[in-house]
Amino acid sequence: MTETLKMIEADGSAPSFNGALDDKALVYCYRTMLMVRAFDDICMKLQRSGRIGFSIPNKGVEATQVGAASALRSTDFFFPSYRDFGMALHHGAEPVEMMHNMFGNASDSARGRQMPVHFSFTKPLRFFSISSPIGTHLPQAVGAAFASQAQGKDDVSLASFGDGGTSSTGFHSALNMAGVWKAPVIFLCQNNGWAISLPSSGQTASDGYAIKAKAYGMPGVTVDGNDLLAVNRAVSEAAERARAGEGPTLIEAFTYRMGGHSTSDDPTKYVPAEELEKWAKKDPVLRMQRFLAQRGLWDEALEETLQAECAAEVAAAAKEAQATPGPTLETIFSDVYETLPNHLRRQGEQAFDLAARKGDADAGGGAFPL
Amino acid sequence: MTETLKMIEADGSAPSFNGALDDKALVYCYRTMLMVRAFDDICMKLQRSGRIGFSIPNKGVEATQVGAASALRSTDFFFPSYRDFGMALHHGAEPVEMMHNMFGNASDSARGRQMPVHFSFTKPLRFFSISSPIGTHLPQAVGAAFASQAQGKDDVSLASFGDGGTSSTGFHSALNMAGVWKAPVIFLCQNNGWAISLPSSGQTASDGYAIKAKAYGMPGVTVDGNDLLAVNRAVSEAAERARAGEGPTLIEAFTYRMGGHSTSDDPTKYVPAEELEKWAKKDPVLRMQRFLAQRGLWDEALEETLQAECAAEVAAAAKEAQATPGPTLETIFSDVYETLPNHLRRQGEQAFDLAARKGDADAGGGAFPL
Amino acid sequence: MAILTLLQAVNDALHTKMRDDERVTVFGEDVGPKGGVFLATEGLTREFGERRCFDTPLSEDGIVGAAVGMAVNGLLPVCEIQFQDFIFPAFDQIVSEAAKLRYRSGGQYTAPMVIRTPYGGGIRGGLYHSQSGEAYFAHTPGLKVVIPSTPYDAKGLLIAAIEDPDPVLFLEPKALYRSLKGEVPEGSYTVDLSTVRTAREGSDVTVFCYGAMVPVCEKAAATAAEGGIETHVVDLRTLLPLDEEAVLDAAKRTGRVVVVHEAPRFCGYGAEISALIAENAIEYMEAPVRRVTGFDTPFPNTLEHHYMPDERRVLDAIEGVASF
Amino acid sequence: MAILTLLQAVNDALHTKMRDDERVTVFGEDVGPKGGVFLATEGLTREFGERRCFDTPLSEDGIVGAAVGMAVNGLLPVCEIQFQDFIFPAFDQIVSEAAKLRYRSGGQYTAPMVIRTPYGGGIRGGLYHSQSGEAYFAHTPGLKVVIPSTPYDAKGLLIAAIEDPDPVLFLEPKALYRSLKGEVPEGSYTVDLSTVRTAREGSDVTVFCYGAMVPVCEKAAATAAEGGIETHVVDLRTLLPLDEEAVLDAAKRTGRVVVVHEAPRFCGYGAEISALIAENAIEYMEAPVRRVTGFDTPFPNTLEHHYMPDERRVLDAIEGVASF
Ligand SMILES: Cc1ncc(C[n+]2csc(CCOP(=O)(O)OP(=O)(O)O)c2C)c(N)n1
Ligand SMILES: Cc1ncc(C[n+]2csc(CCOP(=O)(O)OP(=O)(O)O)c2C)c(N)n1
Ligand SMILES: [Mg+2]
Ligand SMILES: [Mg+2]
Repeated sequence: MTETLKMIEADGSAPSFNGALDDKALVYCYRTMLMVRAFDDICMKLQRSGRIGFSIPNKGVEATQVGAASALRSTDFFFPSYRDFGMALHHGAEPVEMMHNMFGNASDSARGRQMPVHFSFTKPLRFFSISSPIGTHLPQAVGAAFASQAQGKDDVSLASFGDGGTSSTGFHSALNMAGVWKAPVIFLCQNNGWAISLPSSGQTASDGYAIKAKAYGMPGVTVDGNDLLAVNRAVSEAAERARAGEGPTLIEAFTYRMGGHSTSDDPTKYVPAEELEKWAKKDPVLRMQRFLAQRGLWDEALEETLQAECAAEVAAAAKEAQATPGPTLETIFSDVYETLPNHLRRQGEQAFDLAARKGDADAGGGAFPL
Repeated sequence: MTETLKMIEADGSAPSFNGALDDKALVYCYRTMLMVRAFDDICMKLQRSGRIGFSIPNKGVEATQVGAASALRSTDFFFPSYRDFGMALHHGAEPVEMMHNMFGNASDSARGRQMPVHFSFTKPLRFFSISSPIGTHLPQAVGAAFASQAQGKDDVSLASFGDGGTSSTGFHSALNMAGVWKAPVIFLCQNNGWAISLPSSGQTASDGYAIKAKAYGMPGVTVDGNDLLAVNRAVSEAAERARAGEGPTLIEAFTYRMGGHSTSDDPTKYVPAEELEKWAKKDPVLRMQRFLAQRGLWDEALEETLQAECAAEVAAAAKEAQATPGPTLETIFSDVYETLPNHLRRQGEQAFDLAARKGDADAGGGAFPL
Repeated sequence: MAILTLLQAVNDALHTKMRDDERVTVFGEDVGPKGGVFLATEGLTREFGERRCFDTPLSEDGIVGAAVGMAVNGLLPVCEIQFQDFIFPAFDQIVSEAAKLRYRSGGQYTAPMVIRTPYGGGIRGGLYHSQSGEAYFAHTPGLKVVIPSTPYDAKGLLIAAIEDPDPVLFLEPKALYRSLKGEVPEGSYTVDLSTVRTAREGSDVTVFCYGAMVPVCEKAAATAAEGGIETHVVDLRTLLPLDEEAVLDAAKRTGRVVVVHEAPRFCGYGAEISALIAENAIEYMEAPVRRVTGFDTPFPNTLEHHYMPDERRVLDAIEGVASF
Repeated sequence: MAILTLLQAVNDALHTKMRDDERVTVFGEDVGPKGGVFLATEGLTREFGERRCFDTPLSEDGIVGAAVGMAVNGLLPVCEIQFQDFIFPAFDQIVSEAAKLRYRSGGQYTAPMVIRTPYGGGIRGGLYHSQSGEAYFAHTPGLKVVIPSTPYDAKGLLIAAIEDPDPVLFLEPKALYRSLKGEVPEGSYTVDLSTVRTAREGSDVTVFCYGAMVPVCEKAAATAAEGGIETHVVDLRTLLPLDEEAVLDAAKRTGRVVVVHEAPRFCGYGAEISALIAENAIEYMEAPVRRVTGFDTPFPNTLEHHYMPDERRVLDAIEGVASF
């Protein structure tokens, strides 16, 4: 395995930190991590109580998400995985908008069409619509990066994916093309130890994941994914190279999924307890907290304030989302094409008609309104 | 690029040759190379004169094919590309059987269903049915290798493909799984400089192709593909490792396609003349000839005999194949499933009926015989 | 006889065939120690060891490609695609390779293999955990496409699929995995591929359906009967090759036909049923051939119950053709 | 007006749109200096430079995936898949991504892009250079599927496809590339997507067809006319979304329908046409709705002329329904 970039020691000291993030930014990063955790927590509760159907926990991987986001601009193009909403929060996405997605309601930007955790934002950042198939967003990130460059912009694309994602078709197509095109794209592999129940050692026989960069003629970097400063530095350097026209980079962030794959998964069936304990000691939030404390930027009071703020914000978001009605019947038929084709109009009208005749469906104003 | 294994010098000397192939085997290899060339030549002529529709020339890559074949047993499982029939010839496939395929006639093992050059043999060697989509045979080779091992056999699979093939989906899936499974498979990448009109430098940004092995945790070897002994050695070593349970190997054979991609292609449109000249000097057949001459195994008389033998054999094969009638109508409907389903039986009957009523098709005995 | 869920019947079939025939090899994502995300392969690694039931890297192309290679070299692979929605990276291996191998090699090489995968809606899975892609595969000569709708059939058809000399796509209606129970004999038995099942006899209207739509249609038929309409419900179960004679007989029997599936309508499997009738039995038809299907949109999440045909919609169509 | 082949019309459309709109970006395997294996992109790299027309590595998944990314970020990608037979590695990107992006993001992200690819038989291409996969794509909501059959339409439809806000699969009948010539206006013009074209007027029998089958059906219609049967030939040309009203009108006009395509019959596109009629116009039908199609087998090589519907087969069907 290539050498691992690490900046924050277990005690919180970070001798090699060069001030790339100022004090305000550092605290803001920490706040985003807490916000991710708060959002996660409330979603777990909402799921357990049957208010939402599904969620995907982020515990353990917050430093990678937030570290990467903190290295990029909101004009850069984020191609996230389902475990990356911290990136959106960091650039100002509203928890309430995310909650609308978790509830799949009428205010959800995707009109409740997607499963929970499949977010999509065009502002305040370009956070590409998440889809469930693994790896498909990687070649898309390359195309978007190519397009930025072709239009003379210096925006980069970030493609974020898991250790499992490296085995997908999209990984190979994307890295190969990005290499040939010298596209301004950053491939962030979050090796969080697992792909559902498959340990990352069973995913590939290669010596780590960063080394896969060699197959595509690009630099490969391994970074301690539980170390926000290290991730920030690796992504910043990759972004600089990309903006300078020097092409793509593959970054492996070595981290750990501290919960189940999703709320549908029971990890106790296959995750060794010792392994979990070992990683619990490396908790990325605690690590960042210690670093901030060492710099005099953190104390219990701050912690309480931040926690309270985050908890209040996500609770308010959940409350609002829960009170928002579900999507109307017409949303089944819209957004398939820009213009509603006749056959879909007819299908919609029939659905409305049936609802009017036989009930059991919200027919809105009665006429199919599209 | 990794260091290139080379054994035969330009003058024909091969100081590192250890006698892995005995004299008879060496001459036999040379003969296969001549046979490949003879088969190629006659196919080009048959195509130009409109007797067959298509062919794929092998000029320039004979040493790679034959060198690889000479390192393996006929019980090993060959997963070839369309440019690999020299492997079959080397293990005793009959030119006439190949010619039946070139003509797509009734004696073709595939009943004229495939395009020319898409061979398939189950004896005297296991030469897997070639299909046109690039790269699909790679994961199949891994599965077959897994199966050999699971059944306690020490046969290996050879998957052969081009530089273009490394960009395919199958390449990635296959090498990754083979690495994880430690499957007894040899990946032979024939880097012949081109993928139709794309130079191999445009196919990937990696430093050569052998280095891609690192992405999959297997050894990668670069070998002079115009040097039969070197290819034989590289493949022999990989086969030994595979049989010993040590897993897969990726071999890059660095060679050159000295003709067009196929008879449909005009390479003068995109191949620089200097490049072709440079490689013409490295002609693999001449190289082998010089080596044999140095060992006292070759003289003009032998050359004449072999050339005459090969030419006669392929000419006879072409004559026989040309005289063989085309496949009968029923071959459209057979071999879709082991048992003909009713809907296909009906479609066949209708085709026979129409042919009987309106002519213009060979209806055989009149009744649909399947 | 044991009373099993459809999921248990699948699991039972795998156990049974793995005991019978050591060539049977099960693999896919999370099918090993975890037993599959739906637990269809639970217990197999424990009983048969890692060589015969194991996890793979996240590569559907690799899974199906390797299955083809195993099949041509003496094993009987039964691979799992975690959700049918994720089968598309393997589309090339299925459509170009498995399905065409026998033909293109003149029978020299064949691919006796099974691809199992849960399909369909009903679990709030949204666009990518709910799709019904049977039409993509039923349009592919060389493949067989099977969808069980009862525990008995699930076991018998899966065993038949494993024993079949050609590649079989075995689509499991995930909505019925746990909701449906039924009698399942112990030991090995098969249900012939290319046969339909009459789920209910009736003389007024014929309904063709499969998978998770079968219980929906049965319910609609029961309600219709209260209103005096006797509905004949046919579970197609082997979509390719289809028992076309049986379909035409059932259609002619009533002259009034409704075809039901979850997948989008346009170019869906139901179109083939309508087309068969329009070509071979149109003179028997006393009403338009109606389709009740998913809409021609991607599969939505919150409103999936509006998207999937329900008793209400099927009944409306039955009444419609009955009174035409 | 210039007289161009269908191939030249495609090339002309690309030149025209690339001149008009610098966002248009053409790429694929061998489309650059070589100009594509059929020469559809000839001259583009020369005129517009390597940034706007270029070769890619051998990766259909990468080509289509990158096209989606370009489309969401300001370009108008027009990528080529060398043969439709090789589109399957990109199936996931097309079906799961391009087609569903607008829906799943509530219109926040869209993929205005074109995938051009030659399809169909007639060049002795065997299993893998001859396929007609339109039904796989026409079953995919969110996609548009277009097949021209004349040089005029080829240019006008391709320009419309490039200007369309949604992803369009543009299938080019390779059998007609050079065999068919026709008048093609200079400069930019569009042919509306979702419209059919009446290729011949007639009152006895209606034939629905598209792509390379159109001239075959026209010939059969001409021969039928000699025997006193007047055939109405409809070139469907935009398979999805389909102008269903026009199809039903044309079917009702004669009450006798033949549907023709090269692809295998089972679950082929023709089934949808039959199903539409069986559902909405069955009472107008005076004969069975017949399909003349490729057989339900892979595409053979030597016998391709027996596999593809020819004048003989179409005529037989026309006569069959006319005399029913
Ligand atoms: C193509 C595809 N195959 C299978 C799945 C089912 N699946 C969802 S997540 C997952 C594991 C992903 O692991 P990894 O990439 O490491 O990401 P992580 O969940 O660890 O963040 C699998 C197999 C899928 N979504 N897409
Ligand atoms: C999946 C796929 N895409 C495209 C093609 C068309 N095609 C045939 S050969 C070829 C180039 C192959 O190059 P390479 O792998 O280097 O093999 P070579 O012909 O040089 O031996 C291409 C693009 C194909 N057959 N399959
Ligand atoms: Mg992971
Ligand atoms: Mg090559």
